[in-house]
Amino acid sequence: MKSLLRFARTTEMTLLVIGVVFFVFLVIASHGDLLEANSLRVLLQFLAVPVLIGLAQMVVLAVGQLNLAVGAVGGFAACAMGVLMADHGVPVPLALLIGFLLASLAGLANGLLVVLTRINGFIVTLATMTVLLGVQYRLVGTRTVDAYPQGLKSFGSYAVFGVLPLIFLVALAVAGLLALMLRRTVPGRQLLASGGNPIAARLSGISNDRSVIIAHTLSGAILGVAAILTIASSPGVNKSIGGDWLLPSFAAPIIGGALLTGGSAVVLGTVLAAFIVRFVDTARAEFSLEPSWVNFVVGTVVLGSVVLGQVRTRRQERRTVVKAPDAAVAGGVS
Amino acid sequence: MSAPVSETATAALQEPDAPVEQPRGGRTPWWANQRIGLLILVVALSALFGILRPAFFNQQLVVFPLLRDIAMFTVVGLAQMCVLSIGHMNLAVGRMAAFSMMITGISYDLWHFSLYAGLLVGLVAGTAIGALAGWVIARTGVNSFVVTLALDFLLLGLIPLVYTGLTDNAAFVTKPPGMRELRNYSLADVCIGNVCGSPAVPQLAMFAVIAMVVVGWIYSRTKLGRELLMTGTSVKAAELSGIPTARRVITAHAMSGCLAALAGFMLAVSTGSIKATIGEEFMLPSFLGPILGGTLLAGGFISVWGTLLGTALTSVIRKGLDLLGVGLESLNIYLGLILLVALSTDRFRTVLSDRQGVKER
Amino acid sequence: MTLFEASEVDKLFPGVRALDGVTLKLEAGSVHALLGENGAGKSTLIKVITGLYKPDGGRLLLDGRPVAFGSPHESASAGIGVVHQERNLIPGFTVGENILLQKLPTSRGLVDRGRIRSEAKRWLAELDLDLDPDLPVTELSVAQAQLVEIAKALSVESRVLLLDEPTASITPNEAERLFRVVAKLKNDGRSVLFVSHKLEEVFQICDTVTVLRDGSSVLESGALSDLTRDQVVDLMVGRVHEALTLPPRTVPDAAPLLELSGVGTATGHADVDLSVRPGEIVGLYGLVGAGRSELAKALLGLDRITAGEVRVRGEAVRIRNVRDALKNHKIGYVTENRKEEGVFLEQSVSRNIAVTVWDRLLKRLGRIPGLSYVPKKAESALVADYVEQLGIRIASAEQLAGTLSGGNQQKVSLAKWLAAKTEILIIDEPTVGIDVRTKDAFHTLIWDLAANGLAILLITSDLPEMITLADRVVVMRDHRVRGEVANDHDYDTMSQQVIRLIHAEAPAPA
Amino acid sequence: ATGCSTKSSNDATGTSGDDASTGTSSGPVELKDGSSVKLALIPGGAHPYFQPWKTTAEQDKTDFKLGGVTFNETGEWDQGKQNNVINSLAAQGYNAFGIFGVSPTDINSTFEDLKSKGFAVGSLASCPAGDTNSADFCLSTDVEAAAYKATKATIEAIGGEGTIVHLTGNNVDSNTQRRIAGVKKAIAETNGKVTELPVITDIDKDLQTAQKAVADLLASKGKEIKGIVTTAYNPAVAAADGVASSKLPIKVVAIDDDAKILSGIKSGGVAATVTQNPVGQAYVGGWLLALLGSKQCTMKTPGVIVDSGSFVVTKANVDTYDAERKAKTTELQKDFAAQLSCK
Ligand SMILES: Nc1ncnc2c1ncn2[C@@H]1O[C@H](COP(=O)(O)OP(=O)(O)OP(=O)(O)O)[C@@H](O)[C@H]1O
Ligand SMILES: Nc1ncnc2c1ncn2[C@@H]1O[C@H](COP(=O)(O)OP(=O)(O)OP(=O)(O)O)[C@@H](O)[C@H]1O
Ligand SMILES: [Mg+2]
Ligand SMILES: [Mg+2]
Repeated sequence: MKSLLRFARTTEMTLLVIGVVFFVFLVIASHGDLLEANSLRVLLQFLAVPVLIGLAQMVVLAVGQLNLAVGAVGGFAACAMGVLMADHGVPVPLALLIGFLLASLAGLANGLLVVLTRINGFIVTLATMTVLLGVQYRLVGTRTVDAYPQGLKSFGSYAVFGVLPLIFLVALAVAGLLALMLRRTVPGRQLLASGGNPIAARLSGISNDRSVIIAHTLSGAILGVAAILTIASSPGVNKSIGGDWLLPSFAAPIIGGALLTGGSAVVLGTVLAAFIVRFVDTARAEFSLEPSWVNFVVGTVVLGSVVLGQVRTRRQERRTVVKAPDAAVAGGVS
Repeated sequence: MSAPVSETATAALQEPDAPVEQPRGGRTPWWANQRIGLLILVVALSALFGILRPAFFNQQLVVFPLLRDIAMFTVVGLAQMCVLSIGHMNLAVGRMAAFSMMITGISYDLWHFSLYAGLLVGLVAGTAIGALAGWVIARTGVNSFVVTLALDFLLLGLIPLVYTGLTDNAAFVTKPPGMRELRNYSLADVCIGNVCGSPAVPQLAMFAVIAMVVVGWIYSRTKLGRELLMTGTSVKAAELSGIPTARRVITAHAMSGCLAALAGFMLAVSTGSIKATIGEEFMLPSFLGPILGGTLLAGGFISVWGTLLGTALTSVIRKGLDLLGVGLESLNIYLGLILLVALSTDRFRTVLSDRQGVKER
Repeated sequence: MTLFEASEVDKLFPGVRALDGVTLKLEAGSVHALLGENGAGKSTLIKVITGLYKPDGGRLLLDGRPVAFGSPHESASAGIGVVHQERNLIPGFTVGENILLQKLPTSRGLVDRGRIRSEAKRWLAELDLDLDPDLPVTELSVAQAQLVEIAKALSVESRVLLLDEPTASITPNEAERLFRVVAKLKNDGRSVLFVSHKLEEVFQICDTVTVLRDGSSVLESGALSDLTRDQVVDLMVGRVHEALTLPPRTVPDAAPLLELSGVGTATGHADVDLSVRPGEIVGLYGLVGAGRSELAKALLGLDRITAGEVRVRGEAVRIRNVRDALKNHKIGYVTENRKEEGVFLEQSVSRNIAVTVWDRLLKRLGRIPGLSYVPKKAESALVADYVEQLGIRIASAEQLAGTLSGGNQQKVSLAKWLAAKTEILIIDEPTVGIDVRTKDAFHTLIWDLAANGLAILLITSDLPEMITLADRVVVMRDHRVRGEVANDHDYDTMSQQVIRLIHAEAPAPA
Repeated sequence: ATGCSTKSSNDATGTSGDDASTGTSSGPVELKDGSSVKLALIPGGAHPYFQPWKTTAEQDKTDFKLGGVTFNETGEWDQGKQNNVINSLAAQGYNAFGIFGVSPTDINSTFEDLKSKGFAVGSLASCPAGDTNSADFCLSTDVEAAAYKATKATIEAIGGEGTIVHLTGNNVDSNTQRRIAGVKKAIAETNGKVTELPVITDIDKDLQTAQKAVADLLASKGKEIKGIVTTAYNPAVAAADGVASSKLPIKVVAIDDDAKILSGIKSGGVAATVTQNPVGQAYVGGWLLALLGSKQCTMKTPGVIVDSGSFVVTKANVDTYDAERKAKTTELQKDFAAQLSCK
């Protein structure tokens, strides 16, 4: 009962309410068309990748880092898989595995660079982003690679009961695993502890460096999955893949309640936020809105939901005593 | 001055043998200073590129546009630096530039303003939109990241509506007198008697110099600048020290908007027209310059020189790669790698200086 | 039997020799005190022992065998538990998880919540603490948080327990509970290291003592029963420390500068009556959490005043914020939380002191209105003046405040309000975590400020300090004033009166 | 005085009064010495459309014996970066520039800069916005005409009646505005038989955005729509794929002849595509720039604008359209010869 009450006051609850209201509104506006199997399928189909990139960013935000290379890692991995299959005839499972590993490696490299060089994560991921964009272009140039086996594409477009796209289920599964890991496993808890209060974590025998590396690697791995889903569901891959991932990757977790300072695991919030952003797309098509208006609406929704959330946390903060030390203090022990 | 503390208390407080607490920083050797490190990097890379491609020192075709670029991106960096100083971010720098240039464009196109009157109108618009962002942040307490991101989307929606409504080509092409000259003139066109300046230095760079001097002066000499930095270090402590932190948040964002507008103007002048896509490329460079230059993301410490040098470093690398004829297949790979290596050496110097028993700020 | 020994330990920080050949021996079944002034190196020694810092010289021996801990994790595994001076709970986690963070119980790869709950309950019970292990730590009071940390240190089943100023922010009652646990550990044959600036406590619970001065041990494992309080203080200070004598001071009979009548706040204060006259020190006493700091903050406009009236110099006022309080009413507030609210750790000492007076220093530039700057010379002159007056020991005014010891930071925090030339000063817990000598200096200073005509509202949980300084003591409990006692500066009668007031009535319903 | 040597110098119709003679309409002007010319072809950024330029540049070099050629796409769709690239190339001795300006409203300033330094400049594949062209010439697809043709093809494919929708790129680009106008014009000519849903812009940034927009469009309006006309690359790929997988009877008309789209035409997934003439632009442009850069010729009317042609390709002519395009290229060269005044 107590925990139920606590949930009622969370960002997730606000988002859930906003999402449901929005959806009902869209259903009414489309005279029920939106409930048709095909419309629902399309709605969910394009949620898979946004959910994953939001999660990929959320993991690094959880340790107080950020990852500017989300799009570059995903795009690079997708193109690598495409080229392996189309140009080198590598069997599908092997190519996907290699792509996934490449993305995870890229994440690992980010983490290692941050830890070893102590350069700001912002700069490190900016640099790796630049490098990977270059590699992506070198791999595919300006063409669209699509000569890979049909089987993969049918996996990408298959929908259970014609409604639930397989790739969406995969994304949900990843979200579930991530939530489980962050809530119930030791490395997951340690990762959040490092993000929540690095000094305290260190004093409790947790290696913050390890947490940072794990978070970046996880981020890369999730992007690897995103790349697989992308290549499976796209008409092909080209250098534009991943080009538009950066802002949505931040928007979903932050709307979902993640703190930029670290320590928050908001898997559900991120997923819900991705839903809401997706509803905006649907509304755009439904009302033939100009993109300008859509941007306008997105801006307003973001601001609105977060202002609401802020009012709530402020109310809670009155009772707050233990807080994450600010960055100034964080410099103290090293 | 009447001392609030009497002699006796002072005597009690001053323990003659109490140890003096040494600063952790100690004395930093000159070579461990981040700014000097950057300067060395910039000079060394320039020399390297100059040796590989003598054309690197071509005054009109290479140095002139390079300096024009550095000038513009320095202003962009300063725009971000102002909000970084209070520990905030402005994700809408580019869009603020676009918004203020839109107003400037309207002033040229519809009201036939002169070049500088239009600039002034743009600066005012930029200041206003920045202040608006600051006001929302101060009032709601919502993270600056989110507010400016939302504002970015809002402007991204608004600006094209205005452009498509008011113009045929989605750009204001009216050029007030003086604009073309501003774009092309260098110090060679400024003469005192028979002595003229260098043709390598664009006149447009004066805006960056003015911005650096003003911003530098504000942060180093004025109460406002100090209060901004104090707010950046700790909002709570600042509020409890009588600093009007809400107003300072608004000021910082207003300054950011104003500088973004200036950068937008410089871009418009150097490319030729005022269009909706102005500032689209501003976001990453706006962070890169200040952060490379030592400005803290967390707030409380800035460096105007550092911003210039950080910007110069990236521009020089890019220019050098251009001249080496590196194709798009390799350009970004080299760009990223050089940046990483350059910064790692910077880091290496810091560690080395730490070894010698000192620690850099 | 010596359980743990640190011998000839050195630790260098860039520019500072924090430990210089320190030796410390911890015996099984005894409580050992580690004393020293601020910055003497106590916390550093503890961090070296627990593997947070790598020593630059010397050896650590556990059970006579040399050990080297690469991380806090290793020292914990070896049976060394620690409560650090800084707070170290993870904000998003529950009480239970925080307690067991160092070795989360798992079953089949997943964190076992049931066991967390039951084990955490066990450790909390050791401290007689009835807390729900599922409560997020963000909902704890400062004192509760401190106790949770102690439970956390106990949870590693340590044979050696290091406590770095564990009593700085808990009530005497809670401290007693802690001491009972310490006694029990001692009887179990474990070894406890106790760091505190409160010598009364040290003499109450400790058996032996090591005193550090400027990073070296000036007394190693002396028996406390052989020492007097004054001897210990002299050792810490390095010369004969004179007992504090304050010159007589009379409160002029003037109208109150600050008056509260029937004040209620949004946080729950009700019917607060209070007045402070110029030249008077009014003490506001209460246990931690009584709502004194919150009252001060409400006074400064940081919280809503919902009832009653605040009068400054006889006029009813509504103070909007600290700036308003400073500029229009000349009220200053020295906060209790100096690290987060009092000083700007990452800014220079100079800016920390001058922050309240830039307005006054401004010089016009040219004729344009609003164009003015802070002249560097005037600023440094002013700073130098206060650095000298308060005896702030620094290498240069450009040094970052964060690099100063607690005592010096507190002086900096006070200096800015003195510089601002305030007439009413609210001073909140001025000497928490501050060593004896500096504490005495502070007492002289506060006394002296009142003698010079300042109206001072002194909030402190340190009863001896209150009795030393205050002219009147107002006692607060549960956000209400429970009574007022005129101070006769006699500890025994005063403490009885005050304690009686605190326990006089049943606490008001929440 | 030197005469102008042309392939068919016996044809005297083109002789003008002054001491220079022009080329003739019957054949191209022969370049005397290309070795002093270093030609740079500069697209706006990486895009499949420009890929033929790369090979054609080499062709230019051998055919006209140029001193050097380069193809540089590092401008990355940013006018500032493109200007930098141009300047760097100029510093390295390139003296003839064929440029696709990133920003049509800005590119005249760039052209003016280059002209003032004495370089030969051609605006290729896109003309500056507005009425003036400060380059020596502009050789480009008339985007409005191409969009118009594409729409015509769409209308024809859907049988002259029904609702169509137009998918395109960056809304605040003057070329996009011209394309939108071209589509509107073709629809207006049907007198209401064909109607248009609101145009969908800004979906050319990346493939996934385009794909999502198409899927949403088909989900919400799929039953109303009979035809889709696309005037940008990623939307074209996405529309072809989206329609094919949704199995709706919608006709898609694409743009350009990237391998992906041609295979769509062959398989029937794409009803038609409007191809442009990148080879012609690079070849004829290179030839002209060589003539101008070697100071052999000047333009009679500087800033002349010439349409490089656009071609509707359907399943019927998918194997033969290239010949038509080559013919156009030859014709272009002849047309230009008449516009030159040569030494
Ligand atoms: N991380 C660090 N880097 C540099 N110097 C440090 C560091 N930590 C502590 N010091 C310095 O080492 C000395 C000892 O500090 P320490 O914190 O051990 O003192 P302490 O005895 O615990 O004082 P207090 O009673 O105030 O807690 C001080 O001069 C301090 O400034
Ligand atoms: N009944 C309570 N339960 C939980 N927390 C409380 C309770 N009463 C007070 N607190 C918290 O304890 C903290 C201390 O309150 P406050 O600072 O006003 O008290 P104080 O009398 O000044 O004590 P001190 O300054 O010694 O900590 C506050 O943050 C408040 O939220
Ligand atoms: Mg200590
Ligand atoms: Mg208090």
